[in-house]
This record gives sequence, structure tokens and C-alpha cells, in this order.
Amino acid sequence: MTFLMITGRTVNQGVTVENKTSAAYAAETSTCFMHEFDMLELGLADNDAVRVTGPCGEVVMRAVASPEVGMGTIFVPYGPYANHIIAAGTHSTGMPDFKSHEVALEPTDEEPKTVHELMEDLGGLAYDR
Amino acid sequence: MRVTLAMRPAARSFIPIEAEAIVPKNFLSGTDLSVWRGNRELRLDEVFSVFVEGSADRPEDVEVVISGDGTSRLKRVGEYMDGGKITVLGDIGMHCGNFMTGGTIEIHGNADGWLGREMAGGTILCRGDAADYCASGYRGGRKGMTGGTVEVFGRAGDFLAESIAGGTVIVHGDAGDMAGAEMHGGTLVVHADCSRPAANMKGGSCYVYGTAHGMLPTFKRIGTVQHEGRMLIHFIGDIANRGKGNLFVKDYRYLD
Amino acid sequence: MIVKDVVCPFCGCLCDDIEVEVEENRVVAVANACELGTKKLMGEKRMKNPILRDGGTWKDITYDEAIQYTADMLLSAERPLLYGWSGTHGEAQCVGVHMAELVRGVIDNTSSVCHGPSILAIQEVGHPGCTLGVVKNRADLVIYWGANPIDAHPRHLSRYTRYAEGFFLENAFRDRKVIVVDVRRTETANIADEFVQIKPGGDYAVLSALRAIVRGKTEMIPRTVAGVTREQLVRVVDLCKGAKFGAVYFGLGLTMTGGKYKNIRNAIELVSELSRHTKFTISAMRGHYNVYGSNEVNTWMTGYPFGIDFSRGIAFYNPGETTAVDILARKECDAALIVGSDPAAHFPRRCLEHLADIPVVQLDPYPNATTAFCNVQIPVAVTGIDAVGTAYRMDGVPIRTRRVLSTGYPSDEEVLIRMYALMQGAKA
Amino acid sequence: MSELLIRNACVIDPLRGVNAETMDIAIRDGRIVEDVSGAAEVIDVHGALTLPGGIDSHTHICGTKVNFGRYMSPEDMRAGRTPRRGPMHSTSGYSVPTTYGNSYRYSAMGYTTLLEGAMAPLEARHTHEEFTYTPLQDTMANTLFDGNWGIMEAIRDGDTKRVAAIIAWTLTAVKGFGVKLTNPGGTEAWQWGKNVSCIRDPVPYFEVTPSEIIRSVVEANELLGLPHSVHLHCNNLGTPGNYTCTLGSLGLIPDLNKKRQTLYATHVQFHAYGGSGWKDFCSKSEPIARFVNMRPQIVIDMGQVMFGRTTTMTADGPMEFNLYRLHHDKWSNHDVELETGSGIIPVIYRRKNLVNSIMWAIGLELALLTKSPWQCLLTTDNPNGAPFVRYPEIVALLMSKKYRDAEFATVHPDTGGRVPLPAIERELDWYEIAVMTRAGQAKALGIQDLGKGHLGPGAEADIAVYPIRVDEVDPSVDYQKVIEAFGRTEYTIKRGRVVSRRGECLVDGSNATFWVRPKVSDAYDMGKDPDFIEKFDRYYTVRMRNYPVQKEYLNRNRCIETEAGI
Repeated sequence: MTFLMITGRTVNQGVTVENKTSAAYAAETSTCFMHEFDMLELGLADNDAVRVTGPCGEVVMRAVASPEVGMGTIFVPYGPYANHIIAAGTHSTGMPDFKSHEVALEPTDEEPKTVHELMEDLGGLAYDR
Repeated sequence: MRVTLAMRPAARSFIPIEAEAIVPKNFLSGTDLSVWRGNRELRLDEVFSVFVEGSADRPEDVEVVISGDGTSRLKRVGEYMDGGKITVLGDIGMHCGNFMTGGTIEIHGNADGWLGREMAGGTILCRGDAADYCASGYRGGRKGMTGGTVEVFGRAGDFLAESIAGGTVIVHGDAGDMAGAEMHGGTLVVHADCSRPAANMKGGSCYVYGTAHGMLPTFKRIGTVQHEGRMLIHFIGDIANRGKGNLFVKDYRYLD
Repeated sequence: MIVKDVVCPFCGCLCDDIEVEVEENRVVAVANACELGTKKLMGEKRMKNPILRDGGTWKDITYDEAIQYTADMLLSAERPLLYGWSGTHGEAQCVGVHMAELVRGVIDNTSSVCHGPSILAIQEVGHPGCTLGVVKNRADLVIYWGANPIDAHPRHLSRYTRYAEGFFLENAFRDRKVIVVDVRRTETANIADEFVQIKPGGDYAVLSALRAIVRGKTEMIPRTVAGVTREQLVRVVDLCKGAKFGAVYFGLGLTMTGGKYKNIRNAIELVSELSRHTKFTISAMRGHYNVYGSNEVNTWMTGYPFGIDFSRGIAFYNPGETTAVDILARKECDAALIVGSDPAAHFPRRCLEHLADIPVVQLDPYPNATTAFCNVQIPVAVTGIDAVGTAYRMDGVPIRTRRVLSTGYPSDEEVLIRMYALMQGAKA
Repeated sequence: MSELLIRNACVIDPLRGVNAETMDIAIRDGRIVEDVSGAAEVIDVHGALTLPGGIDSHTHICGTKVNFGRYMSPEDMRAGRTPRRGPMHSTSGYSVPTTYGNSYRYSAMGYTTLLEGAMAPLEARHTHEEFTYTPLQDTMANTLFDGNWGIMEAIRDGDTKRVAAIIAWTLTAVKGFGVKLTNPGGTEAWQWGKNVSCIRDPVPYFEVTPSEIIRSVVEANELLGLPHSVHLHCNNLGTPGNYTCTLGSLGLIPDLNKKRQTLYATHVQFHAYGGSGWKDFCSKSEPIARFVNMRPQIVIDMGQVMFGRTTTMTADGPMEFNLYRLHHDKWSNHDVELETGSGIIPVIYRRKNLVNSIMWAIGLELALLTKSPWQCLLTTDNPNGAPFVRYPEIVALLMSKKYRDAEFATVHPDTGGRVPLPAIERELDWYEIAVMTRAGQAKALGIQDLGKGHLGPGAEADIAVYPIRVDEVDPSVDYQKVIEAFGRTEYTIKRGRVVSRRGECLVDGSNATFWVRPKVSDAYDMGKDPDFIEKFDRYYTVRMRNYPVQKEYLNRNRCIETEAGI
């Protein structure tokens, strides 16, 4: 199924943003908030892993039902998980499409990676794992 | 006179090269010109193999031919060009033909952003695609293109002909979002589809021979007209902006 | 010890009424701040000393070594990128501009991925705005458009709008109407008097329609615009025209969606149109506590608020070309200095791939996502906790932060001044 | 100890009555002295015109609205771009240049002291930050009190001493220099989208009139013994027929101060309009100048308009909105809680435009019809009438009837019937220009005793040497030479150092900020006034303790203490 992915701020993202190597930050920014009917359709229960595939690749997140999100849309807090699949094009404005990406979702048995793993996948070296 | 600039392979291959010196007029007095890679000044012949055939005493008689790998990172080629010809046998980087007042630029490949920005005269032919802000204005939103012609045979990106105030822009393929935004004069023709054409237009004419996606709700439908063998729907707008521009589309869809 | 009137260094609200309790040079309690500010003021896990990536491992180095490394890196680069700046004080930002000018690099701040589009819009049509206190004391109508303050600016509602007392409002909570416009029914939408739910990507069309209705052209508007009924649009316009003082606050819901700055331009033009009927203002909900300060500093020193390219000696500005995401994604820089931000957490992956390929130095108190891409990271004091300096609130009001702790960490300004001095020496 | 001797200077120093006398000027440690030792560095200027450093008594160069003018105008920044060079940083901009751009260009023209015309107290820190990056001039800021709630309440209660007390507390807190009223009452009304039409219109809610605000603040200003008088931007700027409002405002002012004027009315060109609308718009410079000639208690500045593009910016928010509705270009507005506001729009003044042509004439007429140059100072209200880099042309226009006639021939053809300019024969001389560009400013600002605006022993060694000889050039004919000379000094000397030579700035510089602290009795210390504190904390969004500008923001801190009569 394809969805419109919107990213944005949440209180929990803000609370953990100064401690990006924490489990809490990883948990918050790897949450895929969705409509409960969409979850039913995909056979997902809260906190089930879901593979999200965007224009630049794929990343595993955890699905959580939210009354704020309409059907056909997912909401992901700003952070390295969403950015793992967001395209860098800015339409020559400097600003990527952080709030308008078409993504595909499918349930998966894989676990979400840690922030360190995501960074190392892209050529970084974790400091304090 | 024919000047051939063949790009040499470069060590730091991704830093853009600003080459506003590449204008036909400048070659009348030789090839001792500078270009810039980032903050480093380089001689023209450090970047290109330079060949000159024949001679000329006016820009109109100069043709500059650019070729080789990496032409897509050459910026500002043909800036302030006032006559003569530049031919690019490949892709060209940003800001090609900015402020151009005369002459012809022909690009055989694709053009990066801001092709013909604030152009006032002359002709640009782009055989491939043009990226965003083709024939547009500059930040700050004053007059964009005021004269001349830009013709793109492939597709064009977003913000095509933004703030256009004069001249003609023709795109044979699709155009992106916000084509002709803030238009206040001139003519924009898109042969295929585009999205949200002529947003906030004040004046000028915009033709879409395909479908206008996300058509804005603030254009007033007047009727239909025959235009070069096509039946087009005629709108006046943008009413939101007290505009009196003409928008002609073959077909349109609102986001309702 | 309790320190009063502390300035919160989290978001653009820059609340300055925080009380911080300090014991044994540690923050043990925070009063008045929201959850975000509290957490930041009580922050832990600082990096202890500068580190250097040595192949596959990290090793500790001295400040002197780290500073020399950075100076050498910037001096040898053909197009260095100096990015971030929103999470530090103005005095450090000023040094940053001088550095960019000296090494002929590109300096950009986080507004390019935040309210940069708002700035592009302001550059086209201007900005009718006001300070937050004007809204607090006068506004009987507040519109949040594509903004969710309950999550992003938690005290905005209580200090300045929904729950704030106002000089000219008898009963502010009752007399003040709140409209929320969003694609999601957020927590903020739930406290609104009127919620306008727009289809994703429909903001521009809705704003255009509202402008036309303000001008009396209701009859030409289709029955629904991006999922909003014409009746609701008319109701919104009536609320706006009927207000004595209306204030629009917009967020990244307008800057990050299709059309980008054109959305904000349209919103500003709506407010300019409404200004012919009643008093109306519009303002951006700025994110970092000092992102606006970074824009201010860049502007008085270079003429441009962000995305400034000094490659050719003079300042050149063209967001979309001279902004960090574009430069990294196109691989157009060969070194990066990151100060007061964490691009690895907030930039698309392609940008990170280039960061992995070039030398990177970061000034940051904490290990963060960008640390993984650093050759050197230099821990610094946190402005508003163990460093003082100037920050600009989202409405342009400059406030001097307070120091609540004394630590041995140098401030960003101190570290940057030392780098700048080395580079000046090398250039002379 | 550093010593400098300037030899063979042709000095015009109006505050000392020196008119084109050739002399040497001795400088030690930044001040002018009787003589220096033989070890002094010597600069021989060979009879070049030498004046005290220029002083701009009304310019907009630093602070929130100026920076917003830059922020919203990338198109303006495309002009005037220079790279880093020696000690000079890069610059950008034409009508709203970067701080370095302002500082270098003013310095190249011989200016050494600048007064920022409008600083909102709440945002004062911003002005001071930009002052730090305006390195080659001493700076001071007029502080806005036009819509101050506390002051309007005190006026309503008839308590002028409280008005003075609030001014004293605020100036001290924000490190302000003088008291500015911009469209008094109008900026508060504008926070409701309204305005006041002239001085008898009550301000909504507060029910005080502009005339009460002006009178009461003028009295308070004198109670505090401030060096400068109240600095007034009259109500009704820019509207046809506004000269009656201007005359009414000037008529409110008694003569309260022996040393200087009691009111400084700024950019009067914008307030000297006749007609009932744009169709019969005309100059009323004559009645205004006549009035000023009879009132020694009033000093005005020109607010000259020059043709070309610029950016208008003022605390007068409603006026800018009206201008926006005429021009339909971009418009910014910024209201400041409990205090004031501001507006910005870009404009182009065109010769082909009749109204613009009349405006151009009015500024010149005011300068030529005001008999005493001490009463009409040279400004463009930078950048409102034109960027300050146009000053040399204005000097030349005032000195040459021939130049005026040549220019007049190029303006809108109907201008002649609307303005008295063509009939004015007066040509100002070098001495009068020196008054209008430095000595008069120093006197009006009340800073001559601090060693500003003159070259007597003890004065700050701020000196401008222009590459022109007054005995060889006839300015009424050779006006081009005048323009060139005033556009670029041979030497600009700031505090005894050569900071600029033939347009190149030689040092990074460091300025001084002048501000005023009136000493008031405890009873009038608003910092201890419970009612003031309570209202502050309830209605401002910044805590009272976080409001004052700390000394860290003052580069060279020059505090002027006054003995207040409260």
C-alpha cells in the first residue's frame, strides 16, 4: 500500500532531541503513526515493525495508531529514520519535501536499526555506542 | 571565429566551476580568461583544451562550442551575453544565459537551474530538459525575464518562467509545479501538462496544451477559444491578486 | 540556589521566566519551562573533550589540536560549508560569518530546512508582523496554519495566545477565537474554535480562495477547495473581517509542502489584503531558540539571512543553490564545519553520504548523529546553561541568555575566535 | 602616547567661528591639543578643506527595522558588493547596505558620528549589536516613546514628572541617547489598524492627543536635562496638505533651553506638503521655513529626496501601509508591544513623476529658505529620501543655482508651477555647509561639550580632509568638483587615527556608543515603582530583569549623566 508520509515535530522528539544516541530518541523517531484502519488493512498491531520504502531506500519503523492521522497518510517524527528514505531534491528552494513523500508500507519481521547503525550504513562511525 | 572549449578531466570533480567569462565577446581579445572552481581562480586552459579557428571583430561572428565530461557543473556560461553563439554539446550547469540581451545559446543536453534568468533578449534553445527556475527572476521577486525567447524541447522543472514580464518561453514537454507563477507579462507556452499554472498572475498569457493539474480556484472561466488548431478554455486571473492575465488550458483539474 | 528569569534555549519562544534550581553545579529542578525546555536545561551526557576520528576508532585530542585541525581544514578547502548556527549565540555567529568571508566558503543556517521558504516569501512581498506581546494584549483572533504549537512550541499558547491574559481583552480565553488549519487533526486542532482540515498539498489553493473571498469574489469559488467547503471558507473570512486584531502563526506545514515559499507568500498576501479591512499580522513559528538570530546576524553582516556563498569574495545568495542540502546532495563542498545543529539527524540521506566523504568538524556539547560523520568534534558550553550570549526570539526581540552553571567548557564564540585568529595569521 | 600633526589645513570650524583659516591641527591620544612634540607623525594636507568629522543627526543604519529592510531586499544587495580587502570586510547593498557597508561609505565621506534615528526600546539590544559592527563611527540612538503606554497613562493623569521618570528609566535601561516621537499616538492607534489624523485626534483607549504627548514629553525632556531636545517626526507624514499639521505641531513648542533648540523636527520635507490631494499637491516649504525663521527653539532637518531607488523605513507604521497601497510593492510592518511600531517599503523616486519632483524641490527649498543653517541640517533621512551616499550631490545642489537649474530642467514639466525653487537664488557657502553637516548637528544633539563637531583643543580628533581648495574652486560653477570632493575624503581621521584614505578604510576601528543616564531621585526611580513593575510583568512578554541592555553591548561605553529635576 502507498501512503503520503508527513514528518514533523512531537513533544517526545523534542524531549529526546538533545540526546540522540538514546533509546528513547530512536524509539520516537522510528515511530510510524498511522490510522487504525490502515493498520488493520496491513495486519499491523501497535508497535509492530513495518518496512517503509521511499524514493531513496527503505527503513524499518514501528507502527502506532494515532487519531491525528488521516487514512492514507503516515506521520513520522523528524529524525534519522524518516530521513533515511527522504529524497534530497529541494525543487531548488533549499527545502526538501519533508512533508510530501509517497512511501510504500509492508509488515516485516526485521527490527528497526539503531541510530548508530543507520549512520554507519551511510559511511559514518559511531562514537559512543 | 570558432572557439572550442573541451573540458579536461578534473581532480575535484564535483566543485562547480563558475565561468561567466565564457561569452562570445570576450574571445575577441583572446583566450586569456579566468574561471573559478570554488574559491580558486583558474586559467581557462587549466579547465579546458582551448582551440581557436579563424578570427572575428564582432561578437556576432564568434561561436563558442563547449564539450567534454562535466559540462553540467559549469555555471554562468553566457552570462550577460549580447551577441554571437554558444553551443553546448552536452549538459550545462546553472545560470546559463543569465541577463542575456542578444545572441543564441544552444544546449544539446539538459540545462540545470536558472537557465536564462532575467533574460532580456536573444534566444536560448535547450534540446534536452531544463531544471527549475527556467527563464525566471531572482530572489526578491521583481521582474523576471523581460525579453527574448527560451525554447525547451524536453521538460521543464518547477517555477518555470516565474515573474516573467516579457518575452516568450516555450516548453515542448511537461512543466513542473508553479509554472508562470507571479507572471505579469510575456508569453508562456507549455505543450504538455503542468501543475498550478500562472499562480498569482497579474498579466501576460499562459498556454497549457495539456492538462493543468491542481488548477487554482481563483481563475475565472470566460469561455473557449481556438488557438493554433486547438480548442482551449480561457480563464482570466489570478482573481486573488487582482490579476488580468490570460490563462488558456486544454483541460484542468481542481484539487477539490 | 535558585536562578530566576532564566532564558530557555530550546525553541523560538525564548521564554525568559524560567526558574532553575542548581545544586553542586548541577541543575536539579526547573520551574515554569515546558517539557522540552526542562529536558534541555537538565541535559546530561556531555562529551568530555575533543575527539578525532582515527581510521576506525576515536581518540581524545586537546582543544589546541582540534582548533588547529579545523583551521587547516578550512584554509585548504576550495568550497567549505559552514553550517548550523541556530543553536548558538549571536556573538559566535558573527565570528562564523567572518570565518566564511576569510576562507571564501558558504555559510548557511538551519533555516534553509526550516523557515527558509518563509524568508524567500518575505523577500517577495514583505512581512506585516508584530512582537508576541502585541498579539497577547490585543488579538481576538489567532490562526495557526500548518503549525502545531502543543508539540513544537508548548508555551506559545499560554504565554501569547489561547491561554494568555491580554490588556485589551476582558476575558481573554472567552473573547479570543482560535482557528487551526492543518492536514492533521493535531492536539492543537482540538483546542481550536474552528478547525479547517485541508487535503495535503492544498494550502495554496485554500489561501488563494480566501483572498478572493475577502475581495468579495465568493461566487467564483468552487464548492470545495482542497477538501474545504466554500461555506467554511466564507465563515473563516467572516471571522477574520470581524476581528479587531487577527494574528496568523504559520509553521512548517506551509514551508515543507509543495510550492514551498509560494504558500507563505500567499498567506502574507492574504494578511495584507485583510489589513485593508482590519488589523492583521502574520508570523513564522521559528524553531531553534536562536535561528532568527542567525538570520539577523547574517543579514547585517552579509546582506542575506542564510545560504551565503563567499566563493568569489563577494556575498552571493541563492537558496536552492547556496543552501546546505543542495550543496551536500550535489557534492559541491569539500569540507564542512558544523556548529549548533545536527544535520545528520535532519538531512536526507544523500547529504550524509557526502558528509562521509569529506572532512567534517563539529562544535557541539553532545554526541549526536553528526558525530558519526566527524573527523573532529569539539565539545562546547551550552548557551543559556554554561555560556551567555544573545538570542533573538521568533518575533525579533533580542534577549541575553543567563548562565546557570560554571563548567570548564569554552563557549562556541571562544573556540571560533581561536580558529579565526589562526586562520587570519595563516592568511596574513 | 600617539601624536599626529596635520599641517596646512584650511579649516572651517563654525562652532569656533573659524572660516577657512589655514592652520595646523595637533592631536594627542585621540584629542586635539595645543601642540605636539617633534616626534609626532605629520600629515601635510596642502591647504585642503578640513572640517570636523561629519555628524549625521538623523539616519537609519542599525537595528530591527533597518535589518529587516536588508532581510527583505536581496535585490538591493546585488548592488554595492565588495570583497574582503585588507582590514575591510565584504559589503553588500545600496539603499540598505550591511553595517560594514554603511560604516565604510560614511567614513569615505568624512562622517565620524551617527545617530540612529529610531530605536524601539524592547529591541534596543539589536541596535547596539549592529553598532558594534559599525566600526568607524561613534553611534547613538534615539529611543522611541511615541506609543509608550506608561507615558500615555501618565499624561492622561497630568503627571509630567512621571513621564520624565519613565523616560529616564527607559533611556538608562536601553542605553538610549535621545527621545524620539514618531507620529506620536499614531503608532499606538496603528496597532488597531487606525491612525491619528493630526495633533488633536485622541489616541484610542488612552484618550490623549498627539499635542498632549508632544508638549508633555518636551517638558519631561527638559526636566531631565537631556543633551538633545525631543526629536519629532510629526503626525501625518507624506500626505497632501500636511503642512498645517506640521505648523500646528511646531507651534506647540515653547523656548525652554538656552543652549540649544527645544524641538528637533526631522525630515520636514515629508511634512511640508500643500494641496487637498495628489492632484493639486504642491510645496509649502515657504510657510514652514518662515515659521522656523521666527522660532529659534526649533531645528529641522531636510529629509531630502533624490531620484532613484531606495527603501523607506520608519516607526510610522500606518504611513508605510498607505505608501504600500499606492505602490503595491512589498510591505513589512512590525508593531512593538506597549511601545511603538515600524514599517518598510521599497520605493523609486522618479523625475518623471510630478509628486516626486515636488518632493525633491521641497527639501532643497527648506534648506535655502531657512535663514540660519544652524536651524536646518542636511539629511536624507537615510535611506528614506535617498541613501546617504547622495549627500555630496545635495551639498552641490545647495551651493549652485546653476546645478539646481540644470537638474530642474529634467524633472516633471509641471513642477515649476507647484514649487518656489526656481525663483530661489541663494547659494550656500562652505561655512554654511559645514554648519549643516557637522557643527549644527553637534549643537543640536548637545554633544559639542563632549568634544564633537569642532576642532578646538580638547575636542575629539574626528576630522575630515576633503581634496578641494576653497580658494580655487567656485562651487556655484564647478559643482562637479564639489560632488567629487565630498564623496571621498583625502583623510578621515577618527579619534586621532587615519581610518580612511581616499575611500579605502585602513583600520578595523572601534566606535564608542554615547548614551544618557539621567539621575533621578528615588521617588522617581521606576525600577522601584510597584505599579510600573506590576504592569511591566503583566503586559510585556519579556521579564523586567531581562529588559535592560547590559554593558557588554557597549563597545566603548560613553555614558552621559544628567542631573534631572525630579
